[in-house]
Amino acid sequence: MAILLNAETRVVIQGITGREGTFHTQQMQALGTRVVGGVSPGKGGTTHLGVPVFDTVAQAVRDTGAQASGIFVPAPFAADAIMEAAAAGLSLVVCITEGIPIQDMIRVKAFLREYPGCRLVGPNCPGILTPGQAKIGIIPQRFASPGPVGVVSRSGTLTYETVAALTAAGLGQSSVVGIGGDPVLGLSFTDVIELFERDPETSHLALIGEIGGSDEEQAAERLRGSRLRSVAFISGRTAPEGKRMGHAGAIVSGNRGTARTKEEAFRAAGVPVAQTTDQIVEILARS
Amino acid sequence: MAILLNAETRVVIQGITGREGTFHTQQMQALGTRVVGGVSPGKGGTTHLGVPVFDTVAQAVRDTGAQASGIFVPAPFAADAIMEAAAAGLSLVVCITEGIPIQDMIRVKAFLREYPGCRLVGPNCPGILTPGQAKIGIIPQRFASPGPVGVVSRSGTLTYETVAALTAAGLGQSSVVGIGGDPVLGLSFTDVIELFERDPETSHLALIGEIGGSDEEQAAERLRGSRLRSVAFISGRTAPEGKRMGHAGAIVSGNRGTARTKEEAFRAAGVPVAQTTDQIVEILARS
Amino acid sequence: MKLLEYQAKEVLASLGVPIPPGRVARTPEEAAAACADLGPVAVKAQVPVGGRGKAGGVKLARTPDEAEHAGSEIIGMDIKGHRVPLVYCEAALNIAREIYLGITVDRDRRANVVMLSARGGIDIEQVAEETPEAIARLYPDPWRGPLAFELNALVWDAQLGEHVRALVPLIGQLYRAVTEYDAMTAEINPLVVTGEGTLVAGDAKLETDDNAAFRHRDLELRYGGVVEGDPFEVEAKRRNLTYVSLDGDIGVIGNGAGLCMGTLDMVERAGGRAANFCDIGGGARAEVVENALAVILMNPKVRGVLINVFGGITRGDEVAKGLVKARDSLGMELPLVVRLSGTNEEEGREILKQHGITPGASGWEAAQKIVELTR
Amino acid sequence: MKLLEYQAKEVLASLGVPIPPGRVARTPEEAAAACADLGPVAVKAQVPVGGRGKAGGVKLARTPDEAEHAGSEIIGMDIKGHRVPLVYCEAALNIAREIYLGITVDRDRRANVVMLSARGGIDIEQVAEETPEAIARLYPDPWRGPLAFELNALVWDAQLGEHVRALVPLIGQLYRAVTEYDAMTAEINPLVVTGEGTLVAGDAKLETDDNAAFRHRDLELRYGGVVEGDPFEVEAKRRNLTYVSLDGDIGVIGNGAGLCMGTLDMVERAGGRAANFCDIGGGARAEVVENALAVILMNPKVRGVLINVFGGITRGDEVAKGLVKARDSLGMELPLVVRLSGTNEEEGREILKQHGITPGASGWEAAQKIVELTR
Repeated sequence: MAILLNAETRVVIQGITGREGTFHTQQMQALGTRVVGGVSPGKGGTTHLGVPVFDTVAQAVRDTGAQASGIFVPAPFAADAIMEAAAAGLSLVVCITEGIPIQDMIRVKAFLREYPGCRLVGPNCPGILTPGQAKIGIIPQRFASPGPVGVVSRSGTLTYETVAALTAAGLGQSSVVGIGGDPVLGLSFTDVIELFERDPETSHLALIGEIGGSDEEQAAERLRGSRLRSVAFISGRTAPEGKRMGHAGAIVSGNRGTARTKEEAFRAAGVPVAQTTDQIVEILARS
Repeated sequence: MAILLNAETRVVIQGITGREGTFHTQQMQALGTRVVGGVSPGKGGTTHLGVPVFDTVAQAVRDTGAQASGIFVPAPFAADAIMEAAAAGLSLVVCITEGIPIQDMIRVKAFLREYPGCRLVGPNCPGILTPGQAKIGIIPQRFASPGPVGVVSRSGTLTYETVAALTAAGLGQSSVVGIGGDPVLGLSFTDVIELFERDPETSHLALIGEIGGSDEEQAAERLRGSRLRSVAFISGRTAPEGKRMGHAGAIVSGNRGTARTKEEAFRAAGVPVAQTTDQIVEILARS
Repeated sequence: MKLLEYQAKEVLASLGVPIPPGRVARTPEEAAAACADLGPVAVKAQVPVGGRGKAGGVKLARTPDEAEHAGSEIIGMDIKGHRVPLVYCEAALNIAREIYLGITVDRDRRANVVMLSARGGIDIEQVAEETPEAIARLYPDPWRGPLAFELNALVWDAQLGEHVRALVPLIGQLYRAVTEYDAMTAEINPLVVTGEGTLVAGDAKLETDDNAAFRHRDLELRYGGVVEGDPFEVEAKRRNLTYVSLDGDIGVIGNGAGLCMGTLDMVERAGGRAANFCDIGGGARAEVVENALAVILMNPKVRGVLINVFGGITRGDEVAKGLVKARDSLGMELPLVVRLSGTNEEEGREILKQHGITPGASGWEAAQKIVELTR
Repeated sequence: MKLLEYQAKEVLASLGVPIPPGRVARTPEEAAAACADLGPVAVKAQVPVGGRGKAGGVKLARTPDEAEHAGSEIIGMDIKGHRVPLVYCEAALNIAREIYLGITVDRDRRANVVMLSARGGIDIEQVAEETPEAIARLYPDPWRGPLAFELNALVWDAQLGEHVRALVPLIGQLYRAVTEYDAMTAEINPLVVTGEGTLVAGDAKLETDDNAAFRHRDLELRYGGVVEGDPFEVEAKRRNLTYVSLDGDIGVIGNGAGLCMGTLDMVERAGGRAANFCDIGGGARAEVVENALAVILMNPKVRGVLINVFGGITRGDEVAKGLVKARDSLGMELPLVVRLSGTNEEEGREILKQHGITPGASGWEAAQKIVELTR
């Protein structure tokens, strides 16, 4: 088992005919992901990468029974694409797109309250990977292997690195979830922990956070007393105040959102804190 | 018993210090309505008609435990007043104000979906009267008497006339509900019938409709097989197409919303149709 | 307020909707001049009712002479009771296809509905009856307005995907007429696809909400005086009365819209025909009654007046005194029947009798009396 | 984009927010002229950081001479690393009371928050810590915007009911800065109640969302060039790099924001200090690496460079070739340590070694090496 996504999940790709959409759909298909269609307005009725293309998500859902979508459309249109996916009845929407205006995402979050059955991952995230089964997004599958470690992260490359290190150490992953680097997100750390907590095949958890916001602090609280053997890693310890460190969400404001307070929160909740990705593996291997 | 309103209901009046608000609050108090406060921004902290005045509905609810409100504010501010009442947690909002723009009311209806515990009566209505107990609105109490007939109506004066005729014939009323003459309304005929249906003290129903829309047709369908001994009356039989007959909602468009189709719908559902208010009483007295 | 075609197009153009070049002409000469400037034009009667085409209110003119001739024929003609005050001369279009686009209030849903159909150019009611599946509908959330994906889906649903890039922004612009001008109906029919593949509004309808007039004083200032309405309704509006002209000969006054409509119905059942609907509201104050009577008596067809008042909070004796005063100050000599019920009804009826006004105990009795007196 | 005070005030004024008369001065003479026109003025340094008052960047001037003097002192001064390019001369206010009004994004709630406090004129963070109950908050639905009753309640909650008529529309105007300009922060502090009882913006802060810049090209055109930012950041932006200047001497390049931040952290743990944050994204293409290296080498403080790349979909040997090419084309001679992991990492490291670049198997090892080489 895994969380959110498995080999049976019927996936549609929004923006399938674009360069990024095409490349990563091929990667998803290579892993065995059940991509049942794509959406690209104006290209309805054609076939791309062996799957039918539709003009709207609603049509794709009607004709393919899609349950989940991956979004690869440009930032100015991505918020609309998320809402279209939710309104079409999808239960999982993974938005890879980076650079969506924050006000757009605030509106999307309010919109999604009307669709409680819809889970959004991202935006500005690498997506979800369930090793050996399926992925939606851009996480490279070659470093992953099936196993008991749930991985949840605000970062992309740092996640790939961690997954590779886990695999090298013989620690496979149940699911890898990149929640994204934006300040206004779909699933939070806490939401994903909730899912891992209920997944019988996940026994360990690697949480990769960074500066900005207080989602890590809330996650720490949620992990207090959890059955999951967990480790946390926070990047951005040396980031100066008021500077956006790449991710739109990675910013320390005043003395809020610092790596120090986040690390302290985890320690206070009984969750060990790693200083490097190698240490993540060491700590999990010991626990 | 009665529907919506009884002697225990704690009522706050929005616009209590205005001319209309003052006059009708006195009338409500004279009947015994439990008016616990008023709202009039800028007059918070004062007393009017023996009750405390507040700047906001939320303050009034907090300090008085109000459950219901009557709205007597001018049309440009009335939609906001309804939303304020709903957001403050009131379960019954009676809006007397006439002339609210239809787009305002469409927005209000969408807003109210977030407050399923809040029932709106009106706008552009005479309100609710539970004889011998309480009223919110402007229905004259002197013609009413307690009894088993539920009255629901889109009209004001026609309702007073019917209530007076019922009382004169010895037929008292359980509750009298004026749902209002606007095209976009709070409670519909069907909603109010639902409440009367569940009220053990209501055995008869007088429904006073008029041209425009299809709420009467839906009400007829709802009354098919109902335990309530009912009669319907529809005004506007001779109204020409495309002309607004006083009420914003009283308009026949093409061949939709005519008195004829409404009367036929009631007859088809087994509900007798009266041609005058006197006939309403005759039919109920026989049934 | 029902805007004329050229007014609706001015408003829609200000929101970005593409319209053909056109010009208003109040005289045949102006129509000729417009044609000289614009080339071949459609000369269109400007009246606030549909069906002007069938009534001969639209003519094509290729030359200024033809335009002048068309103008002289159309200006001043009567279309369904409306004298044509002016024509709109609009550059003739190269029509490849006609689309229907309209937004109105769906009462049952308590929402706005956007309707789009590839079957444009004909009455949408007819399309709705004959081929309901040919109309795609969208009910936008009123706070959010129509979202991009919803508009896209609407266009694809209407089988108009090939025009999606032009249609989506255009629908958004028409929707702004609803939010920015409180339109009850905003319609472009036909929405023309030209031979060049562009979209342009062939005709336009805009009816705004009178209840929202306080937000749109500019509209009334700009366009309020052009339509020549029923003179009694115009006068009634000036006096702040709720009045509708009808075509019978019995003047009717009631307090409350429902009671007043019911009174009209009873007049008809009694064999008469009402000259008007006139609701004087709950209070029935003397000056309002006087205003109502004054407007009704302006109509030379009126042969008698029926007043139906149910006194709720107002006392019947006061209402009666007001009625007598109003009648006397207007020097009214036509038959007057008053049904007065409710609070202090006996006292009220006594006063009426003393002043020679026929009282009725019920509306039905009063209706029969006035019909008898005016036969 | 952080707007300067005068820019923020121009934007807010266009939305209806009342601001005092004021004028920008780029020279002391212009400051004198402004004072001659406006009377007594506050001469205020225009820098995109707070705390200019304490730094001596605000001076009152009663006469043109005083204004000229103030201008000459303030223009060109350094405030927290920002050279003051110009001053804003603003008519001095008759201050009766100072209110705080601000709108920003509440990350935890994923919503905008409107904050209003009778304790204006001081830093809101300080108020939040000392007297949190003195700040009234509203979280408007982003589709509806703040409703009238919500704004009323906010004002009464903040104990500012006496100003409710002026405050409610003003908050609505400030909120429009959020919806119309994608403001992440829109703040008026102090919002001044004058001796005459009117409201006017004493200071204003506006920071817009860079992700939404595509919707606001006009703002960037009008105000983009005024602030003299860090030269390396300006150059990096020109080259489309995600770059932040820091104050150490080791240049850092990473692929991915998290990895890059983690690399900075490791450099510090190894005893060094990074000169910058530079995220070249997932692909690590040769031209992007070259751009990044070029900007980093512009900084004379840089004594060595650490590159930390985890090859995901990109192959390590290709990354290595790109790195070598970039270094050579720039003629870089400073120590360069590269940590290369992921796909084809062995092949990649071999290539680096062949070209004299120190490879590191882990980020931590690489960080220690570069610190050692630059000590």
